[in-house]
Amino acid sequence: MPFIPHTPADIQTMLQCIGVPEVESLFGEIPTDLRCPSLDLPPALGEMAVGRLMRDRAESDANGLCFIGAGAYEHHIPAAVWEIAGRGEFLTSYTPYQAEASQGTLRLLYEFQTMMAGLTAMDAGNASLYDGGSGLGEAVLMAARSSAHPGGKILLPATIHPHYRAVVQAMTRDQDLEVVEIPFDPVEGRIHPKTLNRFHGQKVAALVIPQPNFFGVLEEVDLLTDWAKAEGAIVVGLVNPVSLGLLKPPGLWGAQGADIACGDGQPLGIPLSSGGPYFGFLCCKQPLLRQMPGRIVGRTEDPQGNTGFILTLQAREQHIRRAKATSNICTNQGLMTVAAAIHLSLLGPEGLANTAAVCHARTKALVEKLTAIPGVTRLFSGPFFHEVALKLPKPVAPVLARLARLGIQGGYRLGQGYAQMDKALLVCATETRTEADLDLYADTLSWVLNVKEG
Amino acid sequence: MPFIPHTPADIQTMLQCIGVPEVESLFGEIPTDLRCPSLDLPPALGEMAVGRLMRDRAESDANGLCFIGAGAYEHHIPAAVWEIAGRGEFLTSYTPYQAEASQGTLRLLYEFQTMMAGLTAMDAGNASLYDGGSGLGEAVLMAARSSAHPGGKILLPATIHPHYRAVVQAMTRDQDLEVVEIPFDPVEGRIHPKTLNRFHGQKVAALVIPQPNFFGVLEEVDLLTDWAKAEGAIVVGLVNPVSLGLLKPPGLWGAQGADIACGDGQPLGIPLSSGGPYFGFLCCKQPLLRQMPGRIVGRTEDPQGNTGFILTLQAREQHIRRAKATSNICTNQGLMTVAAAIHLSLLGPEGLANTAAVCHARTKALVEKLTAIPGVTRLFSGPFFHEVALKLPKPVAPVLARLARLGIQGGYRLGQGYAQMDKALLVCATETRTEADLDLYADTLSWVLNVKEG
Amino acid sequence: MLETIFDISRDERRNSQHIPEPPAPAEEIPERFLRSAPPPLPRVSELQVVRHYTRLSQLNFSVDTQFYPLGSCTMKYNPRACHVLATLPGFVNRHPFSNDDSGQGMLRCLYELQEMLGEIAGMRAVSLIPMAGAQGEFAGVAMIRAHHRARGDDARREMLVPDASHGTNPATAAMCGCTVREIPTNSDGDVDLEALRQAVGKQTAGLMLTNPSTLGVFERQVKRMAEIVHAAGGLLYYDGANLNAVAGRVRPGDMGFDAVHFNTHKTFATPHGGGGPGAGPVAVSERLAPYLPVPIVKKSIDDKGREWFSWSGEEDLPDSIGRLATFAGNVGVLLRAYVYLRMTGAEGLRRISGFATLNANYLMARLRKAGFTVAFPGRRATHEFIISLKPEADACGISALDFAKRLLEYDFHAPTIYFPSLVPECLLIEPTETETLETLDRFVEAMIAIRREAQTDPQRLQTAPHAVPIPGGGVGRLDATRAARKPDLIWKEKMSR
Amino acid sequence: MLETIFDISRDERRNSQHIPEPPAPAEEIPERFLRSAPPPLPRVSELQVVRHYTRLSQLNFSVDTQFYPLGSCTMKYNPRACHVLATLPGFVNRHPFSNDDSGQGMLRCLYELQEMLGEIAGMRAVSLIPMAGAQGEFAGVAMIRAHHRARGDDARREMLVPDASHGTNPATAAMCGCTVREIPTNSDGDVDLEALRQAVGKQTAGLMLTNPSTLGVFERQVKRMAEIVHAAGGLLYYDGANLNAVAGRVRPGDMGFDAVHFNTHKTFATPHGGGGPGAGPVAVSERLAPYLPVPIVKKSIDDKGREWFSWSGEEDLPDSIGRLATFAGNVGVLLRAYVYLRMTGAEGLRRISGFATLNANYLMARLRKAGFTVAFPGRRATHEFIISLKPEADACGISALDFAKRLLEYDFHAPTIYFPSLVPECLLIEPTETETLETLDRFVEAMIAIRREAQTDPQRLQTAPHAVPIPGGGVGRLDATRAARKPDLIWKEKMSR
Ligand SMILES: Cc1ncc(COP(=O)(O)O)c(C=O)c1O
Ligand SMILES: Cc1ncc(COP(=O)(O)O)c(C=O)c1O
Repeated sequence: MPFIPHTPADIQTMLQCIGVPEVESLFGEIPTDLRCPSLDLPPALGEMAVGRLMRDRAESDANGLCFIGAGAYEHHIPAAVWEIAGRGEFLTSYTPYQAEASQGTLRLLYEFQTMMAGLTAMDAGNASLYDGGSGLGEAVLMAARSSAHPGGKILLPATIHPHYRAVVQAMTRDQDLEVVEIPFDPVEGRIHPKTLNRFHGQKVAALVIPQPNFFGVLEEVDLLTDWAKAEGAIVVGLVNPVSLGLLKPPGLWGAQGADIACGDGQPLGIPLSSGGPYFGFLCCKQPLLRQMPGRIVGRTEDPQGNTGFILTLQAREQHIRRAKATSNICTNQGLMTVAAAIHLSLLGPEGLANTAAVCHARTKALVEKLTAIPGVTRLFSGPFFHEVALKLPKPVAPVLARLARLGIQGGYRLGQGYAQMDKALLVCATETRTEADLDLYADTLSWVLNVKEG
Repeated sequence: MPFIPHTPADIQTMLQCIGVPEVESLFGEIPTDLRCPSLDLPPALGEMAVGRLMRDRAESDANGLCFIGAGAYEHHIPAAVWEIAGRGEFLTSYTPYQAEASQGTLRLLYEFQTMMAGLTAMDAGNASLYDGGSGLGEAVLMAARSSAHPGGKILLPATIHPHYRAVVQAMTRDQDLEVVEIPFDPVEGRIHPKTLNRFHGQKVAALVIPQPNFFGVLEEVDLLTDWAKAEGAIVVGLVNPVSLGLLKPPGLWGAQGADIACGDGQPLGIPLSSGGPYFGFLCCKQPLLRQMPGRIVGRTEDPQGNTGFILTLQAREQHIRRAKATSNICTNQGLMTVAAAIHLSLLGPEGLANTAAVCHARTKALVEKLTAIPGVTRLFSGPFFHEVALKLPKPVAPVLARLARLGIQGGYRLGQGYAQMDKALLVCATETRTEADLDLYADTLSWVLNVKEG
Repeated sequence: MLETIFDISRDERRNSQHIPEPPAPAEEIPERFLRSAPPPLPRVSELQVVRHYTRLSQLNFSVDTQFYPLGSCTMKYNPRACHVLATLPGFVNRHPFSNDDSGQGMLRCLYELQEMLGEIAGMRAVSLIPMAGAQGEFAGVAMIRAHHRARGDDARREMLVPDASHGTNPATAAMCGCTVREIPTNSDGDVDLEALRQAVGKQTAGLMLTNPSTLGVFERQVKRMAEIVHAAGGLLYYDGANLNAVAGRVRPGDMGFDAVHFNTHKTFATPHGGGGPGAGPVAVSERLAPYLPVPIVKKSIDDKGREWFSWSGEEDLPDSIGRLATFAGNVGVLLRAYVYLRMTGAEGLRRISGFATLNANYLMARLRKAGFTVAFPGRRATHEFIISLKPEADACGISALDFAKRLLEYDFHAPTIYFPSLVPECLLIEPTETETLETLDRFVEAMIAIRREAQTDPQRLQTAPHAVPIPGGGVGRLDATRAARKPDLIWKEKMSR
Repeated sequence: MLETIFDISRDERRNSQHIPEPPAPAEEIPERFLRSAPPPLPRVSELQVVRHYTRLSQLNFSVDTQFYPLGSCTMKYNPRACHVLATLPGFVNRHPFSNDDSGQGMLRCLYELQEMLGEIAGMRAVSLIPMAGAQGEFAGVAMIRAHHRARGDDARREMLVPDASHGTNPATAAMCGCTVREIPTNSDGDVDLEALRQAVGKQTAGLMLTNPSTLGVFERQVKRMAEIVHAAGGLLYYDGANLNAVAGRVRPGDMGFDAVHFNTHKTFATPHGGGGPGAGPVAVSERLAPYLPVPIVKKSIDDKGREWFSWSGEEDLPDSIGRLATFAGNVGVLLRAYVYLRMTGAEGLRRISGFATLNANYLMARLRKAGFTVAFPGRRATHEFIISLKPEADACGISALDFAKRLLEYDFHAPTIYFPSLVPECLLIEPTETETLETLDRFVEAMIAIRREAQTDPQRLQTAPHAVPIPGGGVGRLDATRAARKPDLIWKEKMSR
């Protein structure tokens, strides 16, 4: 029997000990009218047959040369990352409730928290949330709980990933929070600090600042942070962790720094995988610590003075605090943080900094090549990190379809998330794209744009 | 620096301690005229670039639907096999010289030896040789050393894999051994026991018996073994380990059984990999034990009576016995035996037996379908295991080339190894081939054979 | 003593094989956006990284190395095939926004998984999006609220949960803006029906129930409960965390539930990964279908008559509670569940719940015969059961915690302790179907031996573990109070010599 | 105590997910060919297999977990990229007899590897076939004999080897039908030139030499030796096992050698796999090129002007010594070496030998300063060096073996002991370039501590290790004599309860 080790003799021994004639008898307490006949599922296959099935299906999934970013990024992942993260002891253990039997996971999580807090210049970090979008949702709820203006407005710029904003909507809808969208400057592609002035004095609970924003543009984080702090609002920095190899960390924005930093950890060694599993990270300044959702690992000692690590501050969590917990999260994205910690250790400071710098340089080069095509222009003027919004001379959808057939995933169609942007394309080039890749894209796009319709 | 952890400060500390100004000084004893200027090698690439290069190359290597056997067989390999065999502690340890620090490898090898000895019905097994061909070479040398007729003839049937025979030739050439080829019966495709009569009383040192033979045909192993034992010869059984799920093991051939069993372990969980790494296995009856080449693991105890495992009978080996050793082998195919032990444990007795039976049934079905094509017939009449030689109405080479372009690796061209067999094709279907695969092959072959030359 | 990765960091150590050549300085990014110092990450060699994390891994207990009877967590064998086949290059390298053409293999798997989960749940429609059980609960309660809202009855904001419910249930209700009312359990381990009857009313949004419950028994009156709640206008949510006990035998839909989540990481054998990731797909009845979280995989027939799979979003489900994940949830985890279900089929699933139940009942019977106190002696165990160490605690002055810690020294992971909190000094024990009789017997022997120690040498338990015997990583019982009092959550020492 | 897989086997336990449905009985195979009982393999569940072998693995010391300074074995970090990229599906799924079209990627890598190895060796031609160093030696000596034979001088059957040579050298010579004469070493660790001069003659087939030698020093007179041997009509074979010391700096071809083997598993970082597999490609000078073992990858230009790679066999090399491997040798291992060399390049290779030498010399200097007896104090260490524990043995009654066993308890794998046998109570220590200064320092501290123990508590060493501290697997010093006296080589107990 697949995955069941019982021999007929074992079964007899066990039934005898229990004192029942057969396994079915063990279900006697279930009302008979509830018991269902056999289910209509596909027939069981051996591992060999399933293997063939899945290999065939995986082979039909080919990504091609990818210039899409939009919240998920193709990066070099050292081979060692998953070779180690995939070890059975990391893979098949659970949340480290028994600290003494889980020092591997716990010590790693402590290291992970340190790395993320270091990257974001925060005082503490948790052991992960589900993904960037839901992580932002948690950050917003956390900000609302901690704010000097309870029940105040949550300002959510339109320059945030449309799906992130949708998740925040879904997560806050039943909380009666007032989430307000901030429009962006159509020339620069980012929030004009003046836009905020209309909220002056209006009990702003929190301001979320994306850096870089969804268009790849760099927001004026210092000005925005200072404005929000002056209003008594909590500042949530939504950041791409790879960009932090190059960009100023949220903890240092403006005079006082942001209060919370969050984002999606996917760029740190996690494969694209059609969208998941990734992980959300969440860091904060000391005063907000006890409002943090999720697992947190702390350092402590045993009676002999040996250093050890343990889940701590559990009074925040659902299994202790139930309805009063900071979140309902229980299972998180543990294994992904194992990979991220290994990934960051392999890259080191220079690795992350150079990766970020090369991403920027590649994107710059890509944009130069693409905007050399007649009719292709940059949509926004603001400085960028590794994504740029372009305006094409034609609607984007058919262009992308044609590019895909030629083996190129050409970018994200901004019309999906923004009205009146049907000719806008968001492109990205990370360190994985070579000069030859960029040329191929530019040549192919140029050809596609010149092909007669039909 | 790739893979070198030294910091500039470390280097200074170390040089100071040694008392030299620079690393180059450490090479001062090398005569200057021997030192070479820089080598002409391709420039160093980062892991990301090499990764892309290798992925591109691997993608250009596609095997298609495979009906080739001829010494290497596609079998189901449970996913757990390489997930566990690839663990760093197995992968990056060395030959277990320090037994107490290598109980993992040692205990596994003891289990492996037991499994192989059990499969072949022998008394002992070693911890692997390089591959099937060189393993047969070692077995022949071992037989020659142990024989009652030192310097006698080694009978090597022509029904043995041509490459195996070539390896035996290469390994024995400088030993002044008389290796004699035994022809096969052109009707049955195997050794006719009568063929041996001409060697009667001629000091036969050893007879090698392949089962199944290279044509997939089953030799009359009982008769052959009895004949050889009567001549005072050592009998070497050359076997496919998967076939032993179904077939009589060499240790039980004839009245007394073979003395040595050897073969290629590739079918036991090792991927095809264009020919290697595989592993050779070698088992023998008790009296020949001290003539065995290679590592052997034994069970022993520590002072507290704990069971432990250790390399033993090392007096046979090159590092102790030098020129008088049973072989020069040092590094063997260790990791492959790790995989094989795991593979055999996952399959168990029924798994191996059924796999062998299904291989046979699939091949039988394949042959029925192919011989239904006009002009395609079986070449030999002997009973077979999971390979069959066919005669095509056309030369095989262009047919195979055409099949390959259609995604089918159609078999082994027997003309490569045997004269006058240009229209003979050796086909194989293992348990991995579905009914649909067989039909596809039959349909495609039929089409190819009917296409006009050109 | 193993160090942290920061202890072994050294200035100027680097892995150049992973460091791209720096480009010309990024001049066009104005200074004010840039960080002034490199990020504080460790500087270690690749060998150091591999060795450090390999050794760390060895400090963990895990299913692959130990019996791990952690109640409510279903720590069963996670077939390697699921892992390997879900991480084939074609699957892991695909961008979430790549066009659907490039994802037909993955989408087909997910579509079929939706269908299979619907069948297993006895429900009408499925969304795979939630990324863990708790998010599945969120989706469920949010759908229940959306349903009431759509009916113009938004005052229904009280969620009922049994007092033994898992913490995520009340926490979820709160996140959905509900107040929580706990319903007591009777001495048999069933919900007190009378109390339920009295609790329902116009304010009732619904009831969240795990069945079998976290007490390790099957809630026999579940249909009566459904009637009571439905009659009062509320809906019923099924927390599927314990589905391994009944999968293929009883369907939440048939029990009267309106929504259910699966914990694929429990029932369908995704490895737990030291905390995750899992997945928490939700299945719902007809009336909640319009509210499912998006996106959902839909099937259509293309112009060549072939099946075609694509994500369908807000356009197709305008009443959806919206998005809970940035992209499509934990696709990789869902593929693992798909592979697992293809290997078990319906009969295999039934067998799984059968043997999970057999193992639990056998272990319970043996422990009871050995004199341990079973929490609900009149009841069958489901896939798990509870024993109370209250008598041992009273007699010897030891606690369930002490017992658990001592079990680690016997090379067993401890069962869940102190949950559910109704039963004093409890162990919630879930052996799962993949463990052998021999392992269960060894566990019983250890339990008996520890109880004997409790009588003769209670201190041995109270100070356990002394050091889990793993090289370089052994720690004795860690001081949790100290950890919480002065939280030390990140490494602050200087990071190089 | 962990058991063997046979201890945990139980009748009728099976993993049906790996057992194909049995077909109709194989009637047409006559009874006499069939086995009468199923093969005696363990019957265990997949979880049991995974758990058993995972825990077994944890009982190993390995490069990934410990410092492993095993002299002559080059236990350095094996980059995971080499492993992962050499096992991509396109590579591992290809049948050796698939047509060349389907192997252009692999063949191109191997062709380029041939070119690179030729350049590193300073030789004319390369065959990748030998599957380990010892088989490379066999190829080399067989080619030397083929060369003499072709010249009609088949009487040359004496092979010279230094007395410090590795055991595979004389063993190989014997397998090639040669007698072996050992040449003594002088007190500096160089070969005694005078003795060599006297040894050569008409019977001399050649000389096998490792340089740097197994004594951890560079043979300074290698060119003189080559002259002597060549003048006598013999050829020179270079055992490349120690190439990590000089790669990219000195080339065997330039030293006067006619043939050389590489140990890819040493110099080019293939993991050693608990004993293998490795690969032992050979490179030769012009005059031995005709004899190389087949097949060899050749490049041609196809009709479309593209490079085309294919295996070339006996047809192209009629004088070849023939085949040493069934197919094409350890292709997967060779791909690992290829990846490694593409990551290092020429400069990286030079750096590797530089830092391997730096680490060895540093360790030697520190141990010498700490009072240990270095075998060749007047010489530079190469990538390894020897210390003799003779003084400690004489003073305290401990042996090199005792020292080695005690090192295990300090969490270090022991260096090679008692080889080369010239130096009494020796340790041959090879730290490799991938280890940090901190690790070397910790090793020195351990050595000093153990010597102190030898003085104060020699029994502590003599009985070490007491139990290598790994859960369930700790064994004390194992009785090797008992193992050899009554060999227990396979499990004979009944395999089920
Ligand atoms: C009964 C019960 N409900 C809900 C959950 C929450 O599921 P998850 O951890 O996947 O969020 C758990 C998890 O332990 C559980 O045991
Ligand atoms: C000096 C020397 N020569 C030859 C060999 C044999 O190489 P292999 O083990 O690859 O057969 C070794 C291996 O340890 C060695 O150290």
